[in-house]
Amino acid sequence: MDSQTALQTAEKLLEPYGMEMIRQDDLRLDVLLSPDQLHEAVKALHDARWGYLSAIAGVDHPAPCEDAVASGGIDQEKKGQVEVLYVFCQGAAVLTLRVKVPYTRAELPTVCDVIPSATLYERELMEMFGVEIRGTPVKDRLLLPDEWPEGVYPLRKTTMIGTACSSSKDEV
Amino acid sequence: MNMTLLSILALLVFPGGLFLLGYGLAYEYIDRKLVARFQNRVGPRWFQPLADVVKLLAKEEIVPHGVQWGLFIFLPVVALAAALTAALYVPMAGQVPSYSFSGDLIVTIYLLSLLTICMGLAGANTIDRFSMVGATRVLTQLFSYEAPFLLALLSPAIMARSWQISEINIYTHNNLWFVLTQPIGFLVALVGLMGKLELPPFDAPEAETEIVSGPLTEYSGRGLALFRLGKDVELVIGLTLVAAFYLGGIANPLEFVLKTLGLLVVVAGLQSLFARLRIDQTVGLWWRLGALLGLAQFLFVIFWRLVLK
Amino acid sequence: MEAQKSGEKFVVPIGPQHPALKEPGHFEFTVDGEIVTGASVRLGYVHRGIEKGTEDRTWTQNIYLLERICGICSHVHATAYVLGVEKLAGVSAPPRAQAIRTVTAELERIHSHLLWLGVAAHEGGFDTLFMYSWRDRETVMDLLELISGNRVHYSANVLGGVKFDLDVDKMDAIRRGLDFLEERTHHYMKVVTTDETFLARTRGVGLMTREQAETLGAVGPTARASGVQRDIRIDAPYAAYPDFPVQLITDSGGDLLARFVVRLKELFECYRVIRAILDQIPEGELTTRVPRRIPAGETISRVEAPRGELFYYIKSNGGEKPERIKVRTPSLCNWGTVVSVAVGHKLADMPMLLAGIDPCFSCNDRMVRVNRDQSSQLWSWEDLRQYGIKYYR
Amino acid sequence: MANLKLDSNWQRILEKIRTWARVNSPWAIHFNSGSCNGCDIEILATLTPRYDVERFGIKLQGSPRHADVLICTGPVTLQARDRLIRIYEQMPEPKFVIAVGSCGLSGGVFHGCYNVVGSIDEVLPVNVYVPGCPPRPEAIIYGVVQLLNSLKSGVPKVEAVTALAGKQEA
Repeated sequence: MDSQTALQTAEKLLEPYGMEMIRQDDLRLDVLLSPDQLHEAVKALHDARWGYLSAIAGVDHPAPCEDAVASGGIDQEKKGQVEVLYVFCQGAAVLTLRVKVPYTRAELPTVCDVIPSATLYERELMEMFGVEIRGTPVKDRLLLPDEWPEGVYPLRKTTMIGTACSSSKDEV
Repeated sequence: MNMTLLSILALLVFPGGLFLLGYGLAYEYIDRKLVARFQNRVGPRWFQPLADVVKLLAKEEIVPHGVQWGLFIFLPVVALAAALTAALYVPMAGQVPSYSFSGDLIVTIYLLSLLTICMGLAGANTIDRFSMVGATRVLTQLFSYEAPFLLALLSPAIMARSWQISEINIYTHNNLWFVLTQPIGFLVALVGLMGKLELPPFDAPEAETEIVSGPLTEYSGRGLALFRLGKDVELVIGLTLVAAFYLGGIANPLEFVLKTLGLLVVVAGLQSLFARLRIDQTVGLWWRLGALLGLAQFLFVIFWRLVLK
Repeated sequence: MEAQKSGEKFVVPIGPQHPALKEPGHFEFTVDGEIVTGASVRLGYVHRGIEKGTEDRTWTQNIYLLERICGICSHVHATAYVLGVEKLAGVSAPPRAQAIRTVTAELERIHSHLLWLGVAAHEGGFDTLFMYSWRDRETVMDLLELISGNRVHYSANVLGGVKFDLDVDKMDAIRRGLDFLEERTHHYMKVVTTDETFLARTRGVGLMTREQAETLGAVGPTARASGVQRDIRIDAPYAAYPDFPVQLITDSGGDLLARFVVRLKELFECYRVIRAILDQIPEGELTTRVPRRIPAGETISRVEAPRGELFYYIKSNGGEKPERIKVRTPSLCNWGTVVSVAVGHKLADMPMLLAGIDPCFSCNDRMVRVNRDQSSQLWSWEDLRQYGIKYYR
Repeated sequence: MANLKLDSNWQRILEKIRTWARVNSPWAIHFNSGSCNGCDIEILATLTPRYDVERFGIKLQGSPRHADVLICTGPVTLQARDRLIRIYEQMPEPKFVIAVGSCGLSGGVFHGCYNVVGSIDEVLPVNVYVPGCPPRPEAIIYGVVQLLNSLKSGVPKVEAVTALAGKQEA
């Protein structure tokens, strides 16, 4: 089925779950979800055999600068958000399920029971963004070295390690 | 037995030690050069094996922990010694074998397998997993090619009615070449020789990409040099044996050089032709094909002898 | 083998360390009796932190960083990144630049497939095929050097176009090179499908059915060898593929032999597409202007790398540096399929299954940890194979 | 006194033979400590028919025990660092290190990434540096030839190795 019909079927499928649907361009559809609806949405897509899970990408939204400065930046750790994108592809059509998770309660249900091969993407997400995935079969490290300190999530904007200017080895 | 000067000379210089080591190195060079040329590569220079051995002897000898020191040091020595003594019963360089008594064929084959057993023991001696697996593979492969190789060598012995290599050599010299009358035996002997020397496609025990280099993984310097020399000597002896039995005996040095070189070209060609067989495939191939063919050849010869007598 | 508790991981990288994916892998299987209940992979030996690095570099500097994720498919990484950024900037490269990008991409696919053919043969101990295929690969390396100046990392791409042009004698040189390669590929097709010892190592090994491949998101030749109709050049054509379409090559075998055959057939397809592009290469400029500051927004760029679908997610906050770049390499999917397909198989099938998928066998860590209830044994790759043989005897 | 003199020229002959052997059969082992494998496929290309380093006696060995020369690529990621040191320690004396590719020299493009140590000489004493990203096979062979020439002129000083030991404890 060509991409237009694919996107329409996706819209119909995700009608009950999606809070909001944005049509980015003729080939991409974004669906905003809340964490607890995620599992059903993925299950619905999988049962309808809509394409395949192409990637799980994490995007860090640290607290906007002004109120971070106002609150002295200490609790900047608190207010930021991590947005997780589940990208499904069917031919040329690309469907992205977007889930926003605050730093304080950064946890999501696993999708490995529906799509077993997602375990690698989830492990990478856990390591890089510190998003806790409940129920994922394997939890240990995927990319970072064994001696990497706990709690330091490299891809979060707040961790400024190894910036291009100073390759400071001592922080590692 | 009075160790006359001649026998010491035979042991140390001419058909025995130095000449054989040099000859082994030359054959290793020819083998590597041929395989490289088949693979469209230039291949090593003529003194390469000599340089390798001298360099290895000059390297530091590391004895890893968790290893019986004595066994680790003496196994290579025993291996090379076994290979060198086996050379005494074989018509080396066209001369009459320096020692020969009835039944020395069995002793020679035993001595050659002693080298492989030493290799297996060396692998099992260390705690390193790769050499452990290499050792099991060496020994599994030993049991699989030993029987067919023996059968293939016994058929000419029966035709020559003796177990003495020198007598068989004379017999084959003045009769029709056995490669024509017993082609299957020749095939099994040649392929058995490749199995004994662990040349590809039977080089599962030291498959570089799978288990580093099998039993020799832990060896460096002197031990490795001695094992490699043992392998070269075994190559020469093997080729002479098969040439003596199947290519109409060896009477003079020229015949010796030509026949063994011819066999070496065939062996090098086979080496670069095939992919490496998995260990279970090699064992399967040997027991199903090799042993049966060897046995059939053996029975055929016995039947022939009974009828002919 | 007695169960040794050698926690010491003796990691010897053998042969070509060849991380077609971002990192070489290290496998762990949890076993209940004979049946594998779980499998996981530990990457990280080559993890350099590139995604964090992209956030400290400007848009043009990132081209050279992202090209060096993988030395074998460096051009395709740069193409995916550049196409994404051009989409964000609302600019599109002139047709001649797109055509040159596609020619370089297909030349890289030829060099990658020939490389894989050699390395896979080397893994199977067939060194002669390794030497011959790498000797012929030098022809395509010369072509790449002729047009771009470098054998690996040709950095053909610039934001908004291409760095070099293809004049007439370069095109003739490419055509001559392709004729030689095509004749050699016929020879390899014959060798791979008739040589007895090679077939013994590849036929019926690592079988993956079509449903498994589809649901688990297998990509590239590994998926197409199981009959999955998935090729980004056809599903979502990019660069010059809309004007020079590519045929989909699939095989229903699903085993290692099918993967060899699919990759060799793809080589023929590469020769055809390159010749078609060279014959009617559009005239015109090589580059267009792209602003230093890319307008805010995000885009997804998907490209067909030699090993499968390469996925780029690029987010810009309007500055000179990207806010986030997510790269998902094709082999991560193939590792993923292995991790899930392994469950339910008998332990004795593991070496064949892993070799069958063959994403990047030679960079696999030669170390498989088998946790049998409480005693965790550390087996090398070969112990596993040995175990398999003893099990089936 | 006499045997001392005898010893000296006997030593000299022995030393000459040893150097001749080392120069003519340098066995190499290759370790990728985080490289993008551009350099690795170029190193492998040196084995193939067009360049064929076996002409100089260079053989790629699987086990560090058999090798004299460690050809190392990549900017040494943290995960690969202790394995790199362990491989170096397993190689028997006299051993040498060739750093191939600009990543090995200075971290190259990955300089500053968080999981990267930077360059190989921060971890091992390096004898020869081969710049290039990736260096051509001819450049790698030239690097090995330079190493062999330095061997011919005299074995590099021993303290280079002890420097590593010193660094280890620190």
